Amino acid sequence: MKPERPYFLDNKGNVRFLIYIFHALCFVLFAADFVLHRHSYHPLEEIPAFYALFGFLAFSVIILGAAMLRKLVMRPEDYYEAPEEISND
Amino acid sequence: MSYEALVSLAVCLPLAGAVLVWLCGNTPNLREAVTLVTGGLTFLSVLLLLPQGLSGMSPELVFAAPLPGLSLSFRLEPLGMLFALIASFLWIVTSIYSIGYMRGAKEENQTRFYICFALAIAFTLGIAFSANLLTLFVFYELLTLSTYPLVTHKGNDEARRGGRVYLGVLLTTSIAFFLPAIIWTYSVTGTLDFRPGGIFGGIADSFVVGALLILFCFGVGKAALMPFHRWLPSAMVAPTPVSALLHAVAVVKAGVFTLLKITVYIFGADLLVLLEARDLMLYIAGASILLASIVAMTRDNLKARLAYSTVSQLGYITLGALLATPAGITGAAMHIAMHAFGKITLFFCAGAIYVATKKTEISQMEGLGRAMPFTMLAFLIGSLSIIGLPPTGGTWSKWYLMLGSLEAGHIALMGVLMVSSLLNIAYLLPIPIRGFFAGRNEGPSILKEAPWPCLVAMGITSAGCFVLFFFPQPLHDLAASLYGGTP
Amino acid sequence: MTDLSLLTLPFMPFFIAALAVMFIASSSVRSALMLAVPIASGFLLLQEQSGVALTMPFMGYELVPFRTDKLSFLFGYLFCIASFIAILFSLHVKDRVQHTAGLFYAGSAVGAVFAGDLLSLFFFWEVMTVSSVFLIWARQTDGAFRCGMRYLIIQVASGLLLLAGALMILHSTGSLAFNEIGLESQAGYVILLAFGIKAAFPLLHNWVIDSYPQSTVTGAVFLCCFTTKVAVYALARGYAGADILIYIGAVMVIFPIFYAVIENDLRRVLSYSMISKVGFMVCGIGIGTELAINGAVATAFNHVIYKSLLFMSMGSVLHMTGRIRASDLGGLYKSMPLTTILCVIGAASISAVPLFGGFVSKGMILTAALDQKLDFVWLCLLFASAGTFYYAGIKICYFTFFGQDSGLRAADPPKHMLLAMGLAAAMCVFIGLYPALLFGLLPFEVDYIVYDTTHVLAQLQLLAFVGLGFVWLKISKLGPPDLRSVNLDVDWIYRKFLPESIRCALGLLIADYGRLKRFFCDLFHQYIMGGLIRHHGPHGILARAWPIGSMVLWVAVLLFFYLIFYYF
Amino acid sequence: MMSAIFANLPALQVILPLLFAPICFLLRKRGAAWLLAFCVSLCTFAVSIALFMQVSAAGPLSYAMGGWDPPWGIEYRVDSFNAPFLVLLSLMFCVTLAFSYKSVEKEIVQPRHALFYSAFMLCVAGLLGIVITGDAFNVFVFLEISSLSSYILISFGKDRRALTAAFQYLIMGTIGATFLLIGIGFIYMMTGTLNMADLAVRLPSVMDTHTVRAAFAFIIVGMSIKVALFPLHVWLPNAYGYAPSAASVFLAATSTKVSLYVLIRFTFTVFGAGFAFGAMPLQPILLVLAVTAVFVGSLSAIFQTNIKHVLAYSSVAQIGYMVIGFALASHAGLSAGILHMFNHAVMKGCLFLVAGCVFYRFRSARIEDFRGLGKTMPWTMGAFVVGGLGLIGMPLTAGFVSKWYLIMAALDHGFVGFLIIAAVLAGSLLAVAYVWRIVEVAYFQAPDEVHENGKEAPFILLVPAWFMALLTLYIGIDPSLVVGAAESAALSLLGSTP
Repeated sequence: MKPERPYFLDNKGNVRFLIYIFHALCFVLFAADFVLHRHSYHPLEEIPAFYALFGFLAFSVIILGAAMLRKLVMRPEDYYEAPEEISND
Repeated sequence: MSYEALVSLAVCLPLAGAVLVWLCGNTPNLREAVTLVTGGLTFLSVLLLLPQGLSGMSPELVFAAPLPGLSLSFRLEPLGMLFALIASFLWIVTSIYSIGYMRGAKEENQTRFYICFALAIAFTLGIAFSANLLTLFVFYELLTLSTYPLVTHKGNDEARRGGRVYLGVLLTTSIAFFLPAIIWTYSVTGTLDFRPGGIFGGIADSFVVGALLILFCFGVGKAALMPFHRWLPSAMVAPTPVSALLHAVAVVKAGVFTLLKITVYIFGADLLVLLEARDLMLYIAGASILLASIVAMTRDNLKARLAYSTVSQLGYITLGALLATPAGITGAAMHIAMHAFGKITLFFCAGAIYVATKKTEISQMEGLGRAMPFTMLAFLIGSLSIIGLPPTGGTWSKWYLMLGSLEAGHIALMGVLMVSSLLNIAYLLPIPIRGFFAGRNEGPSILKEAPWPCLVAMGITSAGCFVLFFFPQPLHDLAASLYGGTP
Repeated sequence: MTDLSLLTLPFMPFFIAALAVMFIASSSVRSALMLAVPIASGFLLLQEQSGVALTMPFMGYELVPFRTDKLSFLFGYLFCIASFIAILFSLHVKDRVQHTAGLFYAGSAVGAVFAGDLLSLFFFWEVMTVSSVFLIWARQTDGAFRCGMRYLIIQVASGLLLLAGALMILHSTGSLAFNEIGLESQAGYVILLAFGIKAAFPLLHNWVIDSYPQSTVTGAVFLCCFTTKVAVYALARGYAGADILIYIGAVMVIFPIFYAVIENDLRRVLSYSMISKVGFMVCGIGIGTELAINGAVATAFNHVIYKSLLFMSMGSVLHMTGRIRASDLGGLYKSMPLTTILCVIGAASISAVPLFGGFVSKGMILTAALDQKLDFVWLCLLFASAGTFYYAGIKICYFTFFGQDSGLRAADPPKHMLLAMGLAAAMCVFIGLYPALLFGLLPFEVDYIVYDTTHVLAQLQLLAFVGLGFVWLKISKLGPPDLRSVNLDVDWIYRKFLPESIRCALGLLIADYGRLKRFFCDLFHQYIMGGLIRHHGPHGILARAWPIGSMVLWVAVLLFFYLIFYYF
Repeated sequence: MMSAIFANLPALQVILPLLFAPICFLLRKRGAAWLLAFCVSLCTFAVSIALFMQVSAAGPLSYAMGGWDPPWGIEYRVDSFNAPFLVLLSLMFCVTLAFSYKSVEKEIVQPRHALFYSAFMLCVAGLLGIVITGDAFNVFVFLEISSLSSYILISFGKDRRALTAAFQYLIMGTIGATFLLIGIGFIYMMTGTLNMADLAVRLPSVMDTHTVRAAFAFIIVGMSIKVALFPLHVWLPNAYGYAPSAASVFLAATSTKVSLYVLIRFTFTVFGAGFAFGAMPLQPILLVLAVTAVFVGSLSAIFQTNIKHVLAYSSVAQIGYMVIGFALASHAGLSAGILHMFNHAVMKGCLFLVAGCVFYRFRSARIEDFRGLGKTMPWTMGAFVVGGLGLIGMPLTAGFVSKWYLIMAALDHGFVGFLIIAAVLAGSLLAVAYVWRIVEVAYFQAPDEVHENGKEAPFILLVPAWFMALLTLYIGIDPSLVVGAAESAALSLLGSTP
């Protein structure tokens, strides 16, 4: 059988390139806060790059929280009843 | 035709039918034609009586005086009309069904079956039209006796055992509780007539009336109030048309109808609400509703499950009768009709399944919907009506019963009704749903429905469930005129 | 249109078609009919004016089966659009039960939002329940059957609570009109509970998680559109400004996030996401200002579009590959490019990326919360926004279409499915680009600028840094793996705890019951019956008929006693 | 001529059967004997009807036997209490004779047929005499006539145990009669008169003497034996069980009732209710015994294997009902008791006739013989079901009417009344058990080889059975005649006491 043609993301270089672009974008957005004016309704919002920081913080909390939750609630798949093979329709 | 003649005609037609059936016993086609024609005529005469029945208490029609001062007499009133209409209409439908069933299942002694059936209907109509407790009691007992041969139709040991419990419970309750209650009532009040507003009218002290209420509630064994419900599952040894008409409609409804009549016309709502005994009985009815539902869940035999479901549903009507508020009584009266159509459909389906496949256990019915789609669809509709989900008639009676418990200040009973609906789902719906959707890998089965008369009958009653949802007005008016509500 | 009649009400085309579909064997005629239904219904809606009502006497009550205002119009249009998309998506299905159920379901949802009294609302509420459950059962597996039973019982419980509440209102006020209900009376709480079940309030939410992933591919699309949105509508009408909703909403937006993160079944992830999103709406309704209500309603509108888009794309994946667990999927962008793009659009919309639909509505609720000085709530909502992007935006797309290649090479789904998804995607983009159209439909005048620097910049920062976190996590390979598992939720109570305890109790009871029964049987047979037979049986002392001596003895005894009595 | 007959009706009532009994014996031929007896029975019946009409039209009727005026001569006295009993007795006389033609042919050896008929007529004459006479000693005389002839009747039974049963009955009956005689002797000693009406006048002055009290005790106990009141009922099941069917039909329907009649007559007319129930604790004793009788009789009936025994034990229970009504001593109670005496006679007559039909076919009446009778003998079983429903007390049967009145009467008696009601209802339920046990066997069990070829009983046997069954139903539907008679009887009894 003929090997598949490699797809865009199969190339590690492409992936690395995308990650660089993304980091650059993040930096630009972070920096923009110091250039552009945001009007704020709430004292917290006046912290520089508040939303960026909040976003990162929220992500960390979610990951940690989820890890802890998983310890608490995860059960084997046949906990209630034996799983059935999912099929269409 | 005069009203007196019509009343007598309505009761005598099925009796005459029984005799004719007996005479035509050797030619099945003629025999069944006689049954159908008699059924049609009976329904017609009941229908002709309707205007008279709606106009309130009609004149009394005395035809015998078995005890000095007490007569056997008929009198039309809305509740009786309601009951008579249902019973006589469903008799036609059941007759159609019986033709398919009895021939399909190759039952023996079919002539006896049709005779007893006609007799039972005559006595049911007698109950419906009775003008006093004595008449009612007489027909009540006659109904018990005339249905005994039907219950034991198969004639084997199981039928005998079932019949023994049937007769034992019904006779025990009626002799041990119902009769003394009637006599006691008579000795206290000097009358047994059904009168709007009751007959006690401040004569008796609340202890006596309370005791009487308890005696009546348990004495009317046909209402199957727990713990006197055992006869109903036992009666399931009967052929299915019997279970359908008699044990889902005529006999059990005769019981709750009696209770309703007693609460409305003997005690009177005004007196009833003052009784502590009523609260006790209300909670017994509530417990009966829930317990019977739970027991129903544990039954794998389809007819047994339906029987327990009937016990539970009868509790609804008893509950409504005892609530004695306008909505409660309306709900109880409407539920007589709603449950009749729903449950008869379910029994028809159970019988159709038996005739077509000889299956009686629920666990054998998985995937049956593909072979018997029409039957299973009818079963689904009947179930929805019993549960009380729109768009089926059961919704309205549940509506009024819940409103009634609210009016009476018994929120807990409203909760009971709600929980019961959920339990109904749990024990009824799995049957059609697994019938349709389970075991899809077994491939399409061949269509194998019951004989066509069975299907016609099922079609009529399940359509009735819908019709009663969209056009409940006449039924409601009939029920509401019981307590003098909107005519 | 001035003269209203039952037949021209917008839900009627659905009901009529639903009945007709059962009997139409030709699939093309059926498809045409079904597609025409939402259009016809929308057309009927367009003919109506705001503020009209149809009254109808029924069993002594004055019913209002049809009553219009801006709120109901918005939902009416929304449901027409949603049902059109869902029908289009499901055209390939042969099973007529699903079509009938879907049409009844959509039709009663349309009916429910125009119901002017509680009895009519109850009717549509229950018809929705009964019809929707068939979309689950149609899966025809044992699991789906049991799940459908659970779903039905919970939904009917909601209907019964609504019924009870309606009766309580009827009893105390004598009217059944469905307007502002409030929490002044017991009835208010009962009905809130009824709405709360449908709206998936915390602890009452489990049916969503349980049932949506169990339903058929197309059924899930129907399900995600209607039930919770009708509940949101009902809450908006009955409980606008009820403070308790703010806090319920706040909890609702937060807790599903954690579950969504650890969940493996992607349709279940979407279900958790749905609860979180409905939480936004509930919160907005609780805040109750014009802006908040507008925000809530607009969110509902958008949510139906993008959530159906996401369910459709996940459905397509399931349909084409037969798998839906994140751990089984990956790399599908290679063979399903169109689905990938459409899914990404949906993900962008749900994550409120600027220029997509979700962005338009989300800010309104956040702003309203700030306006009302609900700082904590605002933080919760913000946190949820961040979370949404992670589990809905990133997780869904990444694990399905990118990520570790699973080796699956399924093609894009059939055309009508793509068309339906495309339609939804187009609407997401359209609303994002041209929000004024949506704003025109909202119940209140809109005084909110979508695209200003603050909103856009803030949102972009938030999204970017959540993404950054994810990228770092992937690079460091610390991220939580997707594992095949079942995660305990509230359903543990009724699926495990209660059955087990009942079984336990019953086990004890049955053991004792057997012993008791035996005891009583023995008692009855040996002592009572035995005694009776011993004494009364043919040879029993009381039936012994032969000995003359004893008889004479009795005579003597009796005479003796009589004499004794009579002498003294 | 006619007027002479009418003037002497009371005498004719007794003398007709008494006179023709020996003639019947002399006839020897079976058919002729039967025909004669039947004619006599019809005449007797006509006389009793005439008497009844006369009494209800013109009040009590006194007839001086032989022209000797009371209180010296023997007085026949017909009032509204005993007139219906006369009708009942002569009615049963007719019905039994109609039945006996075929039945006796089968059950009694040929040469004794004429003897049977004459003994039967003697027995009837004795019972009629007991009822009609107004003289205390005459009661004893007729009691002996009827008892002696009934011993003979019983001993005709083909089963060898019939002899033992007859002997047993003889002993017990003699003790009872002797006690009655002792009682009558005592009161004669104290008052010097034997005429009942006269006694009623004279007794109150000597009421407090031990002699009168002892007399009362002896009469009560003596008649309790004949009534078969628990625990003195032991003779009854065998006597009814082994007698020829025709004899058991008649005895079951009438003999205990007549004894109870005597008991009531002495209690109310001679001693007076005030003495019997006021000075003496008769009520509690009788109630306890009667209630016990209801339970013991019904329970024993359930476990019997021979239908005749079932019916006999059922009679013991039913006698309990009658005694309850009697012991209540109120107008309502007394009329309920008397009413049940009639009704029970009709129902039990019907059931024994059915047992006779079955006996005719299978030469025994064990429960096994009823297997499959629902199919092979539908008419016989139909009559049985009707009679059985009557015993249970189903509405539209005679039993329902008596139960209704009994409960109504008991309701006036407070707590004791409730206990009585409970007993009555429990008795009904037990009746369901013993009746339905037989019905089930008849309709559900397949007949074995012997019974498979069973045919319907001969028409001539069915007619009396169905006559009684229809009478049961008739009384159930329109009881006004019987109830009226019972009520006026009770009134006359209570009204005659000061």
